[in-house]
Amino acid sequence: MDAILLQILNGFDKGSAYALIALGLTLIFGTLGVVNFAHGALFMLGAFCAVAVNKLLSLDIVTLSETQTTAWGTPLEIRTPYAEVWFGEIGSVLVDYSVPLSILVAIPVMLIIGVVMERGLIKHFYKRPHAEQILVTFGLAIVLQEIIKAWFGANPIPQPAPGSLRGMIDFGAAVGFEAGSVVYPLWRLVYFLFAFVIIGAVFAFLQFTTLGMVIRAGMADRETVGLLGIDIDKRFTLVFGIAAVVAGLAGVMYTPILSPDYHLGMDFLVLSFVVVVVGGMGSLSGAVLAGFLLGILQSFASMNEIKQVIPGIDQIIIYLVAVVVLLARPRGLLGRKGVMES
Amino acid sequence: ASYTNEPKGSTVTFGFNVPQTGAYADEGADELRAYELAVEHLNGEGDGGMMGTFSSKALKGNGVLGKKVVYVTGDTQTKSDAARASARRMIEADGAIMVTGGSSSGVAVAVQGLCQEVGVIFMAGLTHSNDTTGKDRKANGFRHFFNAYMSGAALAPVLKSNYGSDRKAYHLTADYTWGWTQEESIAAATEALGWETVNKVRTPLGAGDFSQYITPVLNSGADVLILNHYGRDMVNSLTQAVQFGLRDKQVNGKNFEIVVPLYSRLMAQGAGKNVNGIFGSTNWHWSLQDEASQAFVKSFGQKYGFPPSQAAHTCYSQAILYADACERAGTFNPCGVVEALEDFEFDGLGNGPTLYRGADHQCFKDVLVVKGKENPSSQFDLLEVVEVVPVANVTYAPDHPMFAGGDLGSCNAGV
Amino acid sequence: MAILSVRNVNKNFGGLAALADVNLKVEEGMVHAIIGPNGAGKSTLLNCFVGRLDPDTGSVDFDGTSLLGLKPHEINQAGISRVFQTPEIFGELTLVENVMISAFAKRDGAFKLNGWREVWRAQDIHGLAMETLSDLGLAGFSLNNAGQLSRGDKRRLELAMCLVQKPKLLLLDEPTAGMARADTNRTISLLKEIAGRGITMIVIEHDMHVVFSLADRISVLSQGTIIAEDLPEKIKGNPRVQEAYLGGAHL
Amino acid sequence: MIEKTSPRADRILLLAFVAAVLLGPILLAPFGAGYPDLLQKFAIFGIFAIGFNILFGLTGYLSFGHAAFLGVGSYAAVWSFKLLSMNVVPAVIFAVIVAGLFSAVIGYISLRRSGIYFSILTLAFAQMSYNLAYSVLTPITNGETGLQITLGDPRVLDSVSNDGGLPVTNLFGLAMNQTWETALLGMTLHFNAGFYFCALLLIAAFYISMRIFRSPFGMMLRAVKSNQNRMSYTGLNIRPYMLSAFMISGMYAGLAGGLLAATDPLAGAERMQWTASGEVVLMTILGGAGTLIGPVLGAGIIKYAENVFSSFNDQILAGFFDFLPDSLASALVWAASAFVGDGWQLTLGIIFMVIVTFLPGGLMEGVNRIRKWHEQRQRGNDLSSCSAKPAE
Amino acid sequence: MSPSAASATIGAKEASDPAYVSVRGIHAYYNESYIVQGVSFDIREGEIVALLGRNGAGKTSTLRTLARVDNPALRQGEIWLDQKPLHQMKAFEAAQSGIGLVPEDRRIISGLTVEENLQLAQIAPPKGWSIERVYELFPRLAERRRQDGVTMSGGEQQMLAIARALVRDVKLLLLDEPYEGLAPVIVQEIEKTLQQIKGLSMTTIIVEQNAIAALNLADRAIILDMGQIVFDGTATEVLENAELRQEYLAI
Ligand SMILES: Nc1ncnc2c1ncn2[C@@H]1O[C@H](COP(=O)(O)OP(=O)(O)OP(=O)(O)O)[C@@H](O)[C@H]1O
Ligand SMILES: Nc1ncnc2c1ncn2[C@@H]1O[C@H](COP(=O)(O)OP(=O)(O)OP(=O)(O)O)[C@@H](O)[C@H]1O
Ligand SMILES: CC(C)C[C@H](N)C(=O)O
Ligand SMILES: [Mg+2]
Ligand SMILES: [Mg+2]
Repeated sequence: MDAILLQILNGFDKGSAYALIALGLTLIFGTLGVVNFAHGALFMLGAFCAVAVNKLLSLDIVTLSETQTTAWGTPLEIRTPYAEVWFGEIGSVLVDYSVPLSILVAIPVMLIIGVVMERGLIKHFYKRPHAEQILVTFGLAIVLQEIIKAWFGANPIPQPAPGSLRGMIDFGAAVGFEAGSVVYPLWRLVYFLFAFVIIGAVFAFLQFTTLGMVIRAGMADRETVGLLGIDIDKRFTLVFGIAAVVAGLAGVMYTPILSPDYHLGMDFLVLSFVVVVVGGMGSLSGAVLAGFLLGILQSFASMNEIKQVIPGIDQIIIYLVAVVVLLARPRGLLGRKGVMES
Repeated sequence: ASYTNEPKGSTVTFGFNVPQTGAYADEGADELRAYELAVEHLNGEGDGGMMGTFSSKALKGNGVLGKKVVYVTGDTQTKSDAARASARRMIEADGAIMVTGGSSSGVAVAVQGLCQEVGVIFMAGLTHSNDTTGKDRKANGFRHFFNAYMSGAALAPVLKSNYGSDRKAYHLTADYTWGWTQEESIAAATEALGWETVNKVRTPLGAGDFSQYITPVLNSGADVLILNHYGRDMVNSLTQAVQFGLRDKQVNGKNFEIVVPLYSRLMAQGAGKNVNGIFGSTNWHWSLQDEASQAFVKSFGQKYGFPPSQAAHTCYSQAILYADACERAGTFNPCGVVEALEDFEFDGLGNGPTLYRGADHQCFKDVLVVKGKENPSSQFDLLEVVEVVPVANVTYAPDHPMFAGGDLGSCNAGV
Repeated sequence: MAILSVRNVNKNFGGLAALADVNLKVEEGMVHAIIGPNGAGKSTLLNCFVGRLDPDTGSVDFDGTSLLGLKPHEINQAGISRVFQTPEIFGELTLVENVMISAFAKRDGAFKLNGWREVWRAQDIHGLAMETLSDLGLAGFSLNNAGQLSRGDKRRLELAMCLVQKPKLLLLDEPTAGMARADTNRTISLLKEIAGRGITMIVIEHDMHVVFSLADRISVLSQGTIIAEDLPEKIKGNPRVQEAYLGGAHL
Repeated sequence: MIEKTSPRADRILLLAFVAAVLLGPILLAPFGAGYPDLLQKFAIFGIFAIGFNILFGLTGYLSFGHAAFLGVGSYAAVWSFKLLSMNVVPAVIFAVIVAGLFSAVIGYISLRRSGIYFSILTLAFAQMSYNLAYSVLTPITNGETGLQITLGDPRVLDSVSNDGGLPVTNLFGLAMNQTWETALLGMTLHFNAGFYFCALLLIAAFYISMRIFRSPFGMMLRAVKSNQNRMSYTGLNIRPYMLSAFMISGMYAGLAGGLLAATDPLAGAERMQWTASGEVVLMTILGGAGTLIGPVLGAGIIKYAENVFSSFNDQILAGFFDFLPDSLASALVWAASAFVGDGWQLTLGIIFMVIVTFLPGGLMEGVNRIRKWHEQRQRGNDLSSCSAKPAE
Repeated sequence: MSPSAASATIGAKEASDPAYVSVRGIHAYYNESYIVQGVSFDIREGEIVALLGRNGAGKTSTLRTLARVDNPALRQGEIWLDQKPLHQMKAFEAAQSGIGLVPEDRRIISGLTVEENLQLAQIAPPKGWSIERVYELFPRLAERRRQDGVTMSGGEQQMLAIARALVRDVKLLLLDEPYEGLAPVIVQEIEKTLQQIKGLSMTTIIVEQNAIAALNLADRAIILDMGQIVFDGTATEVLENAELRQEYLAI
């Protein structure tokens, strides 16, 4: 029982990540109709915002040691972080909290990246065939990825969660289990809550504002919306910016769970498309639902009891579920008619 | 020509086939640095590095057999197909006389097979699977790096002395060839100590988040977690295992422990503080104090400003060993080289006296057991060597069951 | 003999009864017009004949066999062709290709793995297509992409695609909507000529000039039910029709 | 004239294609691409892309799982080498048949949906195949390492006993790795048996695709892309048309996979990964989806970048800039090295973006523009005397 | 050049007041096909102009050019509306400056209900009638307010398309075949509505195949052929000129 509860928690956690990525993607893909193969790269860029902030905060003052030398004979470099030199105690707290602090940096940075990307490139591709959108965004993803690789290398770069959020909490005791039977890392619960807040905020923004309606209309027929006096381009840019921010924040907060490297985005890319499509094109709630569904099923499929019955099921469960859902429901879980069906 | 790509002019071409993209790109970059250094030394430039300490004195610093060494490079992408395509380019278009490098066993086996077919020598880079010199061994292929069996054999006594002989181990294993041989080797070695294996769970390659595999460990009754992962998988599974509090746990009245059978410094860097106090094995480490290792670190450090990784070390050694074999054989003919390398005994390349065993083309030398360092003095100083396990303890018979089923065949000189 | 007979057809959309107990018999060789106010259910009824919609209850028989449950292509192969209210054509293909596809479908059936002999070798089909196009005054554009046509021309192209199949029953949903007067007149004479060849037609039209020039019989649909069915002259005089539909329009 | 293209233009195109392919080893040598492995890859991926284009270019159905058929073809061929004979003919036939059957099954299911839903279904099947091939199916696929021939294989039809070396693939005795080399203008030309085997099949594949494009069947496929609704009301059953197209392109992929194994007897699981499926999509779009030649060009560019750009290292770059003063040369080497060697993917990414941004419709669009411009200039010259009267 | 200056140089056609709408030599292309070939005309405030011509004459293209949509592309010429240079604007800016196009294929937005379609039209300024007032004019729409706009019958969609223009405060209304596909009663209703609008003296260009109906409404008629103006005069002039009617309108 506790094993199952733990897997449910794992599922929610994975689901939060999938849902957040899919949420951003579905804004661009399910709503604007652009097949954005650079979405994974946006997630990756978000993660590297955290890396960069951490790097900046722990920038060192280098002094050369007079006594010690390196193994190859040059004087040893002694490094002390600026933050500590300047702010002392507070400095090291800043370094410790670099991941959550990065959110403040990631929001404007990702917004700018999103807007620049849309204005500079994507804008010209709304009316182009999906295939060409794939080519250009895939090209962009590779370029972004290679730039990150050139700066930060190919190796994963660890980003610890703040010390106070690093521990475990006894989740089982809270829900009436034996104390100590279901303990769960605090940061993962933080991630789950964070996802919840972001998803709620995006929903509120798009569902309860007329902007949502305008966006939907613009996607169905840009020209007519323009004829009604609405500057749809501006709104599309905004949506793109929001999507980039959502992807970026998902990336920032994920770094303590998964040490980021330049390839991180590609690993999530295919998965996020699957999530969006299983959720149903054009449906935000579908994407979120599918994210959690796939997360939970994936966790369960990895249990030894199940793997023993069906070997390898944990490796294909996502795709298997995708096939079953798409065959049973032509438009995914909550898809709208006519979106990207031809 | 009497053999494939027989060098006709004043130069001889080596093929350096390393991962330049994908998860192991950093390893690949380090391998390439080492190769470039080796070429310098072979051609008599620079300080000569380990050529000075190497027990064979056949190399004269004027290239190989009087021909200047030049090289071509390629990207394996850590994919068998791409690695073979790249190797074929070197052989067919660039006239490479040998191919070396790589950073995964799959690639090593695939490229080794190719080299056997076309008749050039393959000097493996990073490859740790038993199969490379086991069931997939080839006459034209040679491995300097150690293997999974050796990791197990070297680690077991250290684990026993630190963690006792009454332990319950839980394995998480990367679900592909290398992972399986690693799991088999370490399980056998620990079971021989009296440890019990609670469970062996396969995880998909590149799973990213391993939480769904880690939570079952929590209440499984196991008190040791063995991570048969490498590279990114290892970085992630280790980080997450620590995150799930495994290291703070008490099970069966003992401290819960984590073991990573195969370590590398680059991985340790990726896992950060999480490696503190965790045991594993490695082929070589730059903090070794023997004369050869010191010479290599000095040479490499001066050129690049940081110490070499084990990947760099093994690749450098392979290049030197190959050149030396040619020199001693007096020919680049692969069959001559094979003969010169088989059962070749040498010293002065960093792991003490070493044998290139003729029966399977595997090097036998001391293996290092290392531990994540508590208080690193620099970003490179992440592992400390706790024990240098003598070669005798890790040697096995060529027909050991974990290596059985292979056949070197005969050397192929092509054409 | 009735070639098409519709009995007790009902169709609901949510709470809306789009068709309520519709009965209709279309005699072979006749031009049968269906008129009625917007939203009366005319297109819905037509959709029930061609497999686009399945009626909730009732039956639709064509030439003695039931059409219910058949797929659109099977219904077409049975001899029913249709012109849509908003033109449906192959926009990226040339006009002549549009018509040839239709002709191939007639000759080769619903599927033929005809992947080796080039299209240009099928001179007979090509000739037929060109003939039909010139019948409709489109021959001059035969190599243009159909998507670039003006709307009136698209509709004529669609008509050509139906006619080339020489269907037993031709369903026309507002065939002259958006056509210039001259073309409307030409289309009327063309359709008359087709009717003369014995092709049965069901025509939905709001243009009374067209309806009364063509129809042998008229059914009037209003709010999902047939409120009148009779000869054209009788319909003109029917007060219910006057009120529900014509509203005193000059004919 | 029925179509905008004339039979004569097609014949010229075909002849030019044949000539270019057969002279490949000579034409490509100056670009450093004239060695057997890359020539074979051009031909093989050309076949793959041509087949993909029959599905995607004509019907607009974007399969994101075509690599699965390539992989299955490779496995089938290697198994044929292991069990039957090292002769490439049975291997290739076997590969095509197995891939055809596999695509029939996947196509039958996936074609129940269209648009993005179809793409994801094909992707899901291919990823399942890949993941299983990598792990659970190792007894059949030999996992990560890939399926290779070994000395211990049964090979029931091959009486040839081997002398300890691995046997080589052959066409009734003609070894696929047989290469004749000659020197021309300081370049070495490689005429390789394996390449010519692939090249003949490439030409056949091209010719078949040309016939399909021009046939009523091809026209029906374009109709599917244009308006499915109209199509079914015209009496045409879309499913069998789509399934045939899907299977044909699956068999092309199987042929390509079989040839990969025939020229280099190894079948790796990563051949089935989504990145491999994505690659053929990129090849087709880059060259120009729906054009006859485009996909072959696209395949060429991507394979060229992968194999040649990646091989440039500082040593080679320094050679290029030799003639410049030292400081300038080393600055250029530094700048250029970001785009080649381990930066080759950066170059590829930039190529993708530039081509698709400036040449919607892919490379063939560029070719067409050049041709149009040329024609206009010529017409301008011809008609300069009499007043031009544009035809209506 | 200011509009007054423009018309001043053209001559003394509209002697005293500057034209409210002034179209000066517009040329528009679909890619390379040259469709609108130098069309110029002026319209006074409150005037209703019927734009007539055969299928493919370029009527729709002219209206679309005035509304500044991307296709066809305006390559040359000027369009002034109430002193504002529409030729320098994008479609949405032109719409905000008072252009309202009711397109021939209605362009109801799928996925949005009837009411949402109307709300959408009210988002950008300038705001016109209230939605309630529109519902009074078209009770049919009120009934269907929650229905997905595109599932409505053809006639209902046409009403919605006109309604969408009415909820905006349109200075120049462009109607592309507003009667097409409508039952005679509805045509009469819409004619009535348009007469009302005429009473509000809203400037209007109406394209209609039913030339008689259009001319009943219009003050003036322009006839297009092959993308050029072949006639510009009063409605009565057209009705009286049999030759003109025969040649271009077939009535
Ligand atoms: N899919 C649907 N969902 C809900 N209501 C529908 C649907 N299709 C049609 N209706 C409604 O059914 C009624 C009949 O529509 P239909 O299209 O058959 O009318 P019609 O007689 O052809 O009208 P018109 O002459 O204007 O084309 C209309 O009120 C329409 O709104
Ligand atoms: N998208 C397009 N691309 C290319 N040509 C087009 C396009 N749309 C229309 N045309 C061409 O432009 C010309 C004028 O078309 P337009 O639609 O303006 O005519 P119209 O007068 O409105 O005709 P109708 O009465 O049939 O609606 C026609 O010859 C048509 O073929
Ligand atoms: C890089 C190696 C040391 C480990 C690698 N995974 C292998 O297969 O051998
Ligand atoms: Mg209708
Ligand atoms: Mg028009």
